[in-house]
Amino acid sequence: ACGGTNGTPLDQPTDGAPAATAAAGSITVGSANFPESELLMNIYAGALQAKGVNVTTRPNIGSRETYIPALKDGSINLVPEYTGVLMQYFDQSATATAPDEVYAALQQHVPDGLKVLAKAEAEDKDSVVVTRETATQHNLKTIADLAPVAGDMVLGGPPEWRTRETGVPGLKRVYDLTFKEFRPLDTAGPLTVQALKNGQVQAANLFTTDPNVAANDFVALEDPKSLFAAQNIVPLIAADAATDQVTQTLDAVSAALTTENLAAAVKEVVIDRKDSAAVADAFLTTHELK
Amino acid sequence: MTWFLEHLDLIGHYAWAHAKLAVVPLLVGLALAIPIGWLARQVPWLRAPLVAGTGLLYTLPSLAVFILLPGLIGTQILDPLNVLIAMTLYTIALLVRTVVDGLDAVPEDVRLAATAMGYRGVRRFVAVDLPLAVPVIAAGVRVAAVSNVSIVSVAALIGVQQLGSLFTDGFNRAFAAPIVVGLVACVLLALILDLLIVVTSRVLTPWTRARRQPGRAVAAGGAR
Amino acid sequence: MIGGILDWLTDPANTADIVRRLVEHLEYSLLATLLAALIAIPLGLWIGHTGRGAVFAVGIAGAARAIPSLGLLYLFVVWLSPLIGGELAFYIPNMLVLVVLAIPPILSGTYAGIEAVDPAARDAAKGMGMRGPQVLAQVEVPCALPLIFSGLQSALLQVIATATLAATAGMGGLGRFLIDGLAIRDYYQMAGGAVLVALLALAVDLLMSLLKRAVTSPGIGGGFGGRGERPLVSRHRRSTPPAPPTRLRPPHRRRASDDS
Amino acid sequence: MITFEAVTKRFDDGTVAVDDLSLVVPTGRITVFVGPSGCGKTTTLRMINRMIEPTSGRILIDDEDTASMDAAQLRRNIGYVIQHAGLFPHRTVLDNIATVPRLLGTKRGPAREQALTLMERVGLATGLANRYPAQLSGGQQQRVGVARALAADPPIMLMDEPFSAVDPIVREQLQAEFLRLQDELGKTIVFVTHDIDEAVTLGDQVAVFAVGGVLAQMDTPVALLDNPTDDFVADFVGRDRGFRALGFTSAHVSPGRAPTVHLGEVARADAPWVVVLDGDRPVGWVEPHRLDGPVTAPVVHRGGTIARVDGSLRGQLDAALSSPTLQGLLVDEEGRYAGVVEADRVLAAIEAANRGSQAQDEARNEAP
Amino acid sequence: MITFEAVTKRFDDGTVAVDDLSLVVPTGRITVFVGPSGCGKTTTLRMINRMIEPTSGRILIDDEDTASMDAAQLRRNIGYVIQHAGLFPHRTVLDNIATVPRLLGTKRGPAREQALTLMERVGLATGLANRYPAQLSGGQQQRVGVARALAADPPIMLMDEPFSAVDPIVREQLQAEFLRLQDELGKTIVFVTHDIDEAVTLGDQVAVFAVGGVLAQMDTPVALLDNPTDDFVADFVGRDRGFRALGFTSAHVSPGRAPTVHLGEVARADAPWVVVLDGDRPVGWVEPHRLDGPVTAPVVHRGGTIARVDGSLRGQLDAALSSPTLQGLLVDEEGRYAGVVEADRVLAAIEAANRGSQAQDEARNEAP
Ligand SMILES: Nc1ncnc2c1ncn2[C@@H]1O[C@H](COP(=O)(O)OP(=O)(O)OP(=O)(O)O)[C@@H](O)[C@H]1O
Ligand SMILES: Nc1ncnc2c1ncn2[C@@H]1O[C@H](COP(=O)(O)OP(=O)(O)OP(=O)(O)O)[C@@H](O)[C@H]1O
Ligand SMILES: [Mg+2]
Ligand SMILES: [Mg+2]
Repeated sequence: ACGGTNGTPLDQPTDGAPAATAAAGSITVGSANFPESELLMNIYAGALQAKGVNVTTRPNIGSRETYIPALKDGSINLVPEYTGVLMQYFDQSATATAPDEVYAALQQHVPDGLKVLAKAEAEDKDSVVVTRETATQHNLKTIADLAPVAGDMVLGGPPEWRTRETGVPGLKRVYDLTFKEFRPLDTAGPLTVQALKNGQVQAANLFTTDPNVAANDFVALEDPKSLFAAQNIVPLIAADAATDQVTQTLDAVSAALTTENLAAAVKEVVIDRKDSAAVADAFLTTHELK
Repeated sequence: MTWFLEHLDLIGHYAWAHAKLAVVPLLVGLALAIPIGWLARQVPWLRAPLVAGTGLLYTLPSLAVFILLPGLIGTQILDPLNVLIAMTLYTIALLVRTVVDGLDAVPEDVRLAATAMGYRGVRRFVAVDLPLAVPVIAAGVRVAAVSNVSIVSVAALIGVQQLGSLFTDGFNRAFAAPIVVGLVACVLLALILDLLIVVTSRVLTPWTRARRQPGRAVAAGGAR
Repeated sequence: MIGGILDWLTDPANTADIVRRLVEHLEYSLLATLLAALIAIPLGLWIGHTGRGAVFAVGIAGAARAIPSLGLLYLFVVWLSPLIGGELAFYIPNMLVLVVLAIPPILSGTYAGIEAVDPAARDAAKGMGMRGPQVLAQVEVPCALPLIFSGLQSALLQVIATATLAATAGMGGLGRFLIDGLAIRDYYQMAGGAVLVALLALAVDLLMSLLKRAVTSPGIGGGFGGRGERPLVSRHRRSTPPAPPTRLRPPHRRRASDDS
Repeated sequence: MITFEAVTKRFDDGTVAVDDLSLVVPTGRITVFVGPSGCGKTTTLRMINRMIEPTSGRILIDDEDTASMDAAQLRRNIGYVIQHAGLFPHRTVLDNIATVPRLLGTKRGPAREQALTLMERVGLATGLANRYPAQLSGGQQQRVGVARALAADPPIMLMDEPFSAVDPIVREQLQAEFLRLQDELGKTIVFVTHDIDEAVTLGDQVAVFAVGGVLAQMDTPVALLDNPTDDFVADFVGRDRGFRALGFTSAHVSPGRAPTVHLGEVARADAPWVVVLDGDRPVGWVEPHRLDGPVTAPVVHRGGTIARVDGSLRGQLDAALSSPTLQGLLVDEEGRYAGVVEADRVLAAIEAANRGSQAQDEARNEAP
Repeated sequence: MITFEAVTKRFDDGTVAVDDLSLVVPTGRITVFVGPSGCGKTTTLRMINRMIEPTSGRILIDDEDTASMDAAQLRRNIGYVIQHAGLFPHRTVLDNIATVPRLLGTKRGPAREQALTLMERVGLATGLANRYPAQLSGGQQQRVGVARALAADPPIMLMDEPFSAVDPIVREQLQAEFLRLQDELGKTIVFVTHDIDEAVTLGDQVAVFAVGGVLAQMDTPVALLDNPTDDFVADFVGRDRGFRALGFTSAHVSPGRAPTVHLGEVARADAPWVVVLDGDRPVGWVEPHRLDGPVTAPVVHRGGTIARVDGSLRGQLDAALSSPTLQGLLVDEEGRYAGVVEADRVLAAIEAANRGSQAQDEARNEAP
């Protein structure tokens, strides 16, 4: 939750009503409660601000189940999202997995008043991760390999995984995995990393861009049945906030985002502990978005 | 330390936001607790429910209150008003009891003397009861202020920005520096508030410091 | 809203979970309060009895109250969890936070209780040849029990309300319902969890009150009203109470929690 | 004039604190209510300013029923002083005293000036004006209490054990000042005490209450001591009442003469006891035959109390009894030596006084 | 015997509470410390059981320096009673009293039995045994305090204004009981009060302290009233001391006769005043010439106090003075009517007593 010294205004409304609707040239960008989302929020915010839009940020709102209603009731107008999970959020039965199919399905299911803009090439998928030791011991490469051992394993993940399609229920349906227990932790944050290291959980949900995976020599299991659909970064925006200028700006950002440059930026924030806003700013400068 | 120095601006903004979220409800809560406390003393059968009932409010987890409030009162989900209202409720929860205790502590013979002199109703309350209850009420307000500073930080979990945001930020990155800074800032803020309240209450109650001139003998001698 | 909460609370599918979380919650709360009492009561007794270190104790207790539990919890998780490992990695930080939370009320309750003992009784005890520890054990502690208990009670209530935070650090307890409910925006689960916390606090408060009454001498406090000159047997109600204490002690009342 | 007409007070819990009380409190006089604890003195007093409402009966002030007046207005016109003074701890002495005038609408400035005058009147140094009550001694607090009650110059003053919280010496001072003040002001005063000594010292008339709120006797102090109506009252006015009653009879003895000596001089050796004077004031007695040289302070026998030549028989008898020669030392108003009086002469005066009062009694009894 | 040898106490803040005090408290007697507030009475008392340590000087108990004893042991052998009794609110009356025996190792059962005996001894109904202090009246609490201090049968008792918190009537009772108890027990008692009346009533000897912790005079009560050494003491023992001093002289008057009548009978009409008897007890006087029929209670003149025929001159003089005839009513130990005494006969007895004591003085003075 670090606003930068430039780019991201800090006059976060604590004493008045938030911008209820995006008045011309003003927009509130929110983020979920993990660093990558916040970074993307800062990137969006910085880019928009460079174009003269009056931007307010609302980092760390929580999970999708919280910020989507916030988007609907006008507390925020824009939030960075992931195509796959968002599609499943709006349509439990969605089955598309390939990036473009997912994006198309998503566009179809986005409720009235909201819309998604152009997706980025950059992807950050959910993944099921185990320690190198566990992987070697049980010879695990894919999620499917977990089937014989899942009954002895505790799965760790964000609380919403207990009920979310791309969580415990999906793992059961798609891979027929029944874990001994599901342990709610945080959204791919330090608790999850820590719990995995400690052996409190044997498998956990982390993101593919998470620098901790490499840092701790974890193994991200492959997802052959594409439970976790394509997860391209995409701006989810309130329809009335999506002016041409905003749309063009965000499209430009999406065009610049790749999995690699996003992962590198996230690493700078999480591992090198740079400020999210500063990293966003550098990203925008590098890609000539400001 | 370097992190601290590099983020002075941010910390300042957070501290200000935090202070507002803690202090505004404190004042509003106090303003509401005084009439409620008065009522609790005035109507004997209301006393137990009011004191115990408001006390029970306090055991409601703040996170739940922050989130459930919009559903109950129809505010927007991320509206800081939710936090302000929740904090006001907590303040009332603490202060009603204090106000009642403070009014209880007003010496009966003073109250009596006031009545006998022809004070009545609200005027007596304002001129006699309330000022005399100030020391006890101030003690309660100190507790409430410190407690508010602490509780407000929980609002970071629902994205309301204040010093508590340093906790979530640090935690998300397993980064101790912001957390430590946040903790220190919270404690300092609490101490400053505490000091302000102490000073205010001292200014309001000059008589509590007025003690007999040294020795009983002097005072007794003065009587002759 | 109420109906939804009731449904959630009474749904048989949730029963096992609710019981488990309740038990966990109680376990955290009782253990933390016990640990805090082991530290704070002896310290409070010593301070109250000797009169030494009172300023220090009041200062520490005040400062400790100002520390937000959420931040402290996160700090402990970030600092300590990597050093501990195993199941305790989250347990210990949680416990530490709750202990830090519980110490101030117990400490000040104990200290104030001892300090409030009628100086005449203490004087009489000394005058009849009791030595320091005897005065403490036979007079000061029994007389201070109501306030010591109030301290414990208030600590326990704060801890119960605050133990919900354990869930944000990967532990169980009733806070799970809040955090999990929040994550999936299940208001009924959240509200149900909050109600459970309040009910637990209420029940524990009641139990503690009963326990307090059971262990304190009927001669003290509530029983017969004030002490001293007034013959209470004669039911002669005087209209003027005794002169108020000249020094107003900060009120010593229940404070349920700093955080929740 | 305050009139109680068959007033009864029964509290909610059934306690009858005052039972069918009828009495008249005369204007401009001090009426003292006295009686054992719980006999309803305070309740009776408070019914006057309607801090307590009677269950039945009427209370009239100058023939107007108090029940028909506005309670707060009524109270503003009645001064009320209680045991611990009931001062407002949060106001300075001056503001305490100015309370009722301010309530009645007097401006701050004049109210304070008036308060200053009152401070002097009740014997308080004006230097204390800006102190808080906690900074005063008990006696000073009581004086503030009295001043505060006097501030609106109310015709009626109610005083509920106002002097009972101070020590005996200060108490005597306060009583003396109170009487002096009343001489000046002539208020209608109802004074509650449970001390019979205080009652007979202060009261123009004394009402003795028995437990249960019953008026046992109402009379002048002399009559009360002389002739209690029943055992309860007799018991209550207590032992020493013969002696105490002498306090109300002035002496008509002419001082006798005794040999004197001044401090520093040598006493005549022909008398067994000689009065020692310091200037014109008597100090005590010496026995010349035991002395070698001049009279010095340490050898003086100080057993004797000293009485006013125009004082009460009580003082003179005590002076005589406490003197080694059974001769009491007498002084004039300025404290100058006036002579001596023998115990038997005081006794004769007492007898004479007794006869006189009986003759009066007789006259009174035979008149109708 | 408790001996103070040049004892001084200077508190940390520089207050000298006791200044170079030397005095002897005799064994088996009551020694009263009296003096104005803040004169160091309490400090002196508390130095005896070492609740306060002297700055300089020594305090010896039976010639053993207290400084060399173990403080707690010392205290267990000294009973200590304080103003508000200082009872333990959490213990029943019985357990309060049993405290010291329990400390000394007595088993619970015997300690309680002994406590019950003590309760009776100090005049407490044993039915109160299981009450808590808060359920007792002030007077009862004081009795418990005394019983508790007596429990270990300590040879020495220290009592610091033990009766000052109760009202005057209860106080007189407590004093009487206390004297009766002391007659039985013969403890060495140091008793602090600021009430000179209490001091002369209770003390075998009275030590008057002046502010600054200086011993102004130490003497028997009679000597103190008769002959205060200086103005401070004279002032302190106060007015009425002539009368008060009579309290120490027993009467040697033989009762005179007066006409009597029983309640319900018709009085002889030839006397102006007739003594009214109720059975064998005197009630008061009537004037037969004012009565039409038999004597009934309401017509009796009760002005007179009643004195014991073997009582003090004070009682007899008061009886005489308070009687309408200046004849005091006398009764024997059982309260039966014994005769009357005229005021002048009491006066003569006083004179005789005075001469006697002067003769004694003389004898004492000439002896060496
Ligand atoms: N509010 C009340 N409710 C019930 N009983 C009361 C109340 N106030 C006084 N009493 C009772 O009425 C009786 C008279 O009380 P009151 O205070 O008038 O006595 P008092 O003569 O002033 O006694 P004291 O000398 O102790 O002041 C007592 O028995 C008392 O207990
Ligand atoms: N602990 C103390 N420190 C400083 N001064 C003290 C202390 N205790 C007593 N004094 C002072 O010593 C003097 C004597 O006090 P002490 O209590 O012995 O008086 P007292 O004669 O018992 O008075 P009282 O009749 O009011 O009880 C007083 O001036 C008092 O203020
Ligand atoms: Mg009264
Ligand atoms: Mg004392």
